[in-house]
Amino acid sequence: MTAPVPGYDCTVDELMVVTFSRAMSNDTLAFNGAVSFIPVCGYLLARRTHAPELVWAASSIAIDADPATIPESTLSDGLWGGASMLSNSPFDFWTYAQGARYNTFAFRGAQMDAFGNVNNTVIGPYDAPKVRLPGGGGMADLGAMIPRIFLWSSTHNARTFVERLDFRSGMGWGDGGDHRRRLGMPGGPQLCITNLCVFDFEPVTKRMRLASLHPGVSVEDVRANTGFEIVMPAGEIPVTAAPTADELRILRTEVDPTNARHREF
Amino acid sequence: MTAPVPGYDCTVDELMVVTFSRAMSNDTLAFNGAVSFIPVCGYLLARRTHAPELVWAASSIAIDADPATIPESTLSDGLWGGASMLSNSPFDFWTYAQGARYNTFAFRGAQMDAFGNVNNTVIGPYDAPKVRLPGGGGMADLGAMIPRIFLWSSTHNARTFVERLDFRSGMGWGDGGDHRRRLGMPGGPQLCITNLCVFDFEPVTKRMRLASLHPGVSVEDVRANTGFEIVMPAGEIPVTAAPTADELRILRTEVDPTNARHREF
Amino acid sequence: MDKVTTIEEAAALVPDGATVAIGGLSMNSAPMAMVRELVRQAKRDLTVVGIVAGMPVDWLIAGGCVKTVVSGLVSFEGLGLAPNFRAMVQAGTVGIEEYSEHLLICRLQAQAYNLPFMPTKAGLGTDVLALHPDTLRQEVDPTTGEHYVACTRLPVDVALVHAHAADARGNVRVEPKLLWMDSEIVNAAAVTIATVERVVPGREFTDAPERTTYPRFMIHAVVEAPYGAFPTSLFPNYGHRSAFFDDYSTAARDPQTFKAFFAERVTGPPTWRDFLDANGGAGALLDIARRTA
Amino acid sequence: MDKVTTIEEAAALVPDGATVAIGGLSMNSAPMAMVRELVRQAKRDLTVVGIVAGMPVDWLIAGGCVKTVVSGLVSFEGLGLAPNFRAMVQAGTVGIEEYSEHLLICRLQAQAYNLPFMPTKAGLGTDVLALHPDTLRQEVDPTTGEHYVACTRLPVDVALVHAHAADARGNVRVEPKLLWMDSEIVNAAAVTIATVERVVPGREFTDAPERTTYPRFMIHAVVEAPYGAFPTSLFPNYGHRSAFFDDYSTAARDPQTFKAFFAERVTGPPTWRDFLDANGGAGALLDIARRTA
Repeated sequence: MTAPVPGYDCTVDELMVVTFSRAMSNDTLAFNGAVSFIPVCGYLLARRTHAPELVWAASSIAIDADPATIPESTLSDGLWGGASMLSNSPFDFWTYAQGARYNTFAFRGAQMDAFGNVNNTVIGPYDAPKVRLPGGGGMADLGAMIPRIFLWSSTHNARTFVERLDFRSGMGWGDGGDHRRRLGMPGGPQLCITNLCVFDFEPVTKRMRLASLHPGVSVEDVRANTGFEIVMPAGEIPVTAAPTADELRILRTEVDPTNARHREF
Repeated sequence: MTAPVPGYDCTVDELMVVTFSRAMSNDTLAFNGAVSFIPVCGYLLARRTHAPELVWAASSIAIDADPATIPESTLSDGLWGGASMLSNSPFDFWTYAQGARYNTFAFRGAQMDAFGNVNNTVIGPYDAPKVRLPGGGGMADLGAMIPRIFLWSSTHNARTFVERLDFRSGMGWGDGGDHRRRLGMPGGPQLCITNLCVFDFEPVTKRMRLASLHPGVSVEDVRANTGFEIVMPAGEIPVTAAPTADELRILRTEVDPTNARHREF
Repeated sequence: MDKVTTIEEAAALVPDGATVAIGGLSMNSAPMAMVRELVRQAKRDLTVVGIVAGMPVDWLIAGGCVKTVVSGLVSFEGLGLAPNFRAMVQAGTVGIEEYSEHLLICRLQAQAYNLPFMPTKAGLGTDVLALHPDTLRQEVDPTTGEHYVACTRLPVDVALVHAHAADARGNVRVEPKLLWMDSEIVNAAAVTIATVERVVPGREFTDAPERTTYPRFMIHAVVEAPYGAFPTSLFPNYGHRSAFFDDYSTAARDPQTFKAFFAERVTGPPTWRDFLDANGGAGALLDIARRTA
Repeated sequence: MDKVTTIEEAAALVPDGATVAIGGLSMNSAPMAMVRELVRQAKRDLTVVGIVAGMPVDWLIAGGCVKTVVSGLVSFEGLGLAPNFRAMVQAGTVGIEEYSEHLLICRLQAQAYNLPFMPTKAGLGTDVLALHPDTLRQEVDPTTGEHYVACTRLPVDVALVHAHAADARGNVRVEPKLLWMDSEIVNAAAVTIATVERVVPGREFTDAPERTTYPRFMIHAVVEAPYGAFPTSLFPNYGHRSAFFDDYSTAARDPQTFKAFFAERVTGPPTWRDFLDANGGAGALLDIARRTA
């Protein structure tokens, strides 16, 4: 089970979903890959609250899906109920992705760095790995193609948030600054939502900047669990806003009544 | 109506269809474009005689179609009856064409030259045309992609068979010799079947060479109706072989009972 | 968001001077009702993209709407040449940028995929390449020595397609499946207007989501236009109307005769229903009806 | 020409050392019956291409069949890492050429389209490009200054796909439509072997030709293998079998336990029917059955 948030009537997974959801809007056109319970819940919640026009392609396939429950795989057809289009991967999906018709994608990595780059390939040297991970999948593709990238992590610690990735599987802001623009990529990472806090990205350097702290978490907690130096905003650091009772009710009873999102914890 | 062939129990359109048909085989994978009655009849006849495994995609769409009759447009769905697959143009067709999975295509032009290049774009200068023709369509594409190209013409005269095209819409053997190979193109034109004769292509220069004369046609007739110098084969020039009674019966009663092929004359 | 609108309002989305791409292929599936409305609204200076086109391009030229045609082929196939296309190009009144089918497809794909170019072997060795030094580059692959043509982006302002059904949100279905190259223009276009035989409840899409052709976010306006491809065909519903092509070509032999024909049979009828009645009415619709596939 | 054959004869079309591409994606639509037969026939030194793969790659590695894996991702998703893939790559026994999904798709397309390369923006700025100096080139478009990656051809000897139905001539249907990227490997392969849930009369194809996915000339052998994707899913017929993934991952914690498990549950059963019975039998099939879409 996931931890309760002190002073809020919710758990940390719920706070993460709601925070993710609020970053979505009516012009969000999103899709999801494997093991993406937090974003999937976020898209569904946003659509049932403030963003009814939001487009979400379940598993990158099932556009406007409205599943009764969320299955154990977010690439499973169990997620596709109620869709108005089953698109396909070779033509539909890769056309809409390359052309940035889809504008929103979320990924997490076994390692993430200050610029929102991710590693899901290998821990240790590529040719002599300490741990061989599944691989980057579509991260190297979608990181380059999609303008609004969101990152999340349910394991905010110094092994995940590292100064230097062992392998860059997916491009966030790259080396920072105008690196994406120089390569001709649109947009870049917008937020990184973790079990401790929310980062946005400092506009010039494109390094992670503390945007809000979850209740009960201190700046020192975040520093101690982050392997790179964090940019601090001017002024006071806000507390991550509380979910409303409506958001929690809809998340718990309509979006994810079987708590599939706990699989990420 | 088309002319009877002296000494044969058929007309010249029938002789052309049968000659075309005999150049097909069980490993022919063909498709057709607009106003292609002679090749369409040829594919259907071959499949009903010596090449039952031949693949033909009607209008480039309907694979293994077996139409009861041939409609007034060879791009019409009236040609698609009995197909085992309706492929589509954007993905299926252009994949099979680019990869030369389809190996056979036939085209004709308002002008053709000695190397089997064709013009269907313009008579006169491109920018100040004497006659603006429909355009090359897919000729520039398929001429480059498909290894076995067949040409035909029902108007064998010196205005059609010219020394120099006003515009090269489609590539045959190009400038001759190894031009196609230098550009990385497979195969090239195999035969040109006209209302007077059959040409093949001299193996080194790739110029049209007289392969057979239809009954009643002399070498001088062909020369007088051809605007370029024709390569003459060693030895005697054969007469184009006669259709069998079976071929004619099948063509007339099964393949094209409504004489759609006469639209080319 | 309800995207269903009138044909007049949808046509108003096309500004003078726009690059407009027309769906369908040759005698099939062209968005004729919408093309007629563009003529009625007297659009001017359009750049018209039609991969393999015929009647819609000829109507737009006859209506004085066209600056340049970008196409692989414009004709009525065995029913003749497209007369206004031929005459106006020969007169130098309308420009023609001739590409081949696949060169155009690759330019549209470069646009759709946000790439500087798409490679193809199409066009090598032909005179087409020399027409377009700014948009087609013949190159040699440094590793293999192979020749190819780099086809640059072709941005499209508005794509016009005709299909079988749509819902109010803009999901569109081509039945039984997409056959022609309409998806290439839709994917390259900033705005797509779909005319459809029927506007249907969204439930028809959620009941068979595998049959949806374009998702709602690719479609900007939906107009119900039954028989909206007439006089071209719409597989499997109806065939093309040969008599219209014949009458049109015959009238085009004389400019005055054609002017009267075009006013009476094409632009004059106030509504699309009136247009169908002016071109054979119920009898014509019965004549072209196909047994369903 | 009758292309229907036994699974044993079809698997014999795969020589040792071949490049074999595997259809499906992650937990879905993998040709598991055919993969099992490759293990049973003790294929060796295969280069295995799986765009986004899991269990089939792990079986082939467990069977000692694999020299190199060419892939974007190999895992069991939320059900864990692919244990033999992980262990053998960490041990250096099996090679891994990691690409991304789209870089692999583009290499397959270059092969299918007979082009020296396909361009994409995928991979820019990542460490993936440096792994493949011979097959991926980062280039700059001379006109626009845009960066792109030129993905060279990836020739495939044999593609293995699982689908819903085929006829004896080799026409194949994925129902209700193709969703995953199997067409990319079929189009790039010299030979394609299709296992199908049912071999049906050709009439089922001519009655609904718009539903055919692969034409007969793209398919070289057809094998009837009901539930042939088990333990992965086949939409909309059946879901994946979680219990198999769990049992497999649990057994893999100990090499001896896994060896016994793999013999008993995967390679040992003489026929595919025996395999299904060894993995839950009728009860398992009922558990994974989906209401049809």
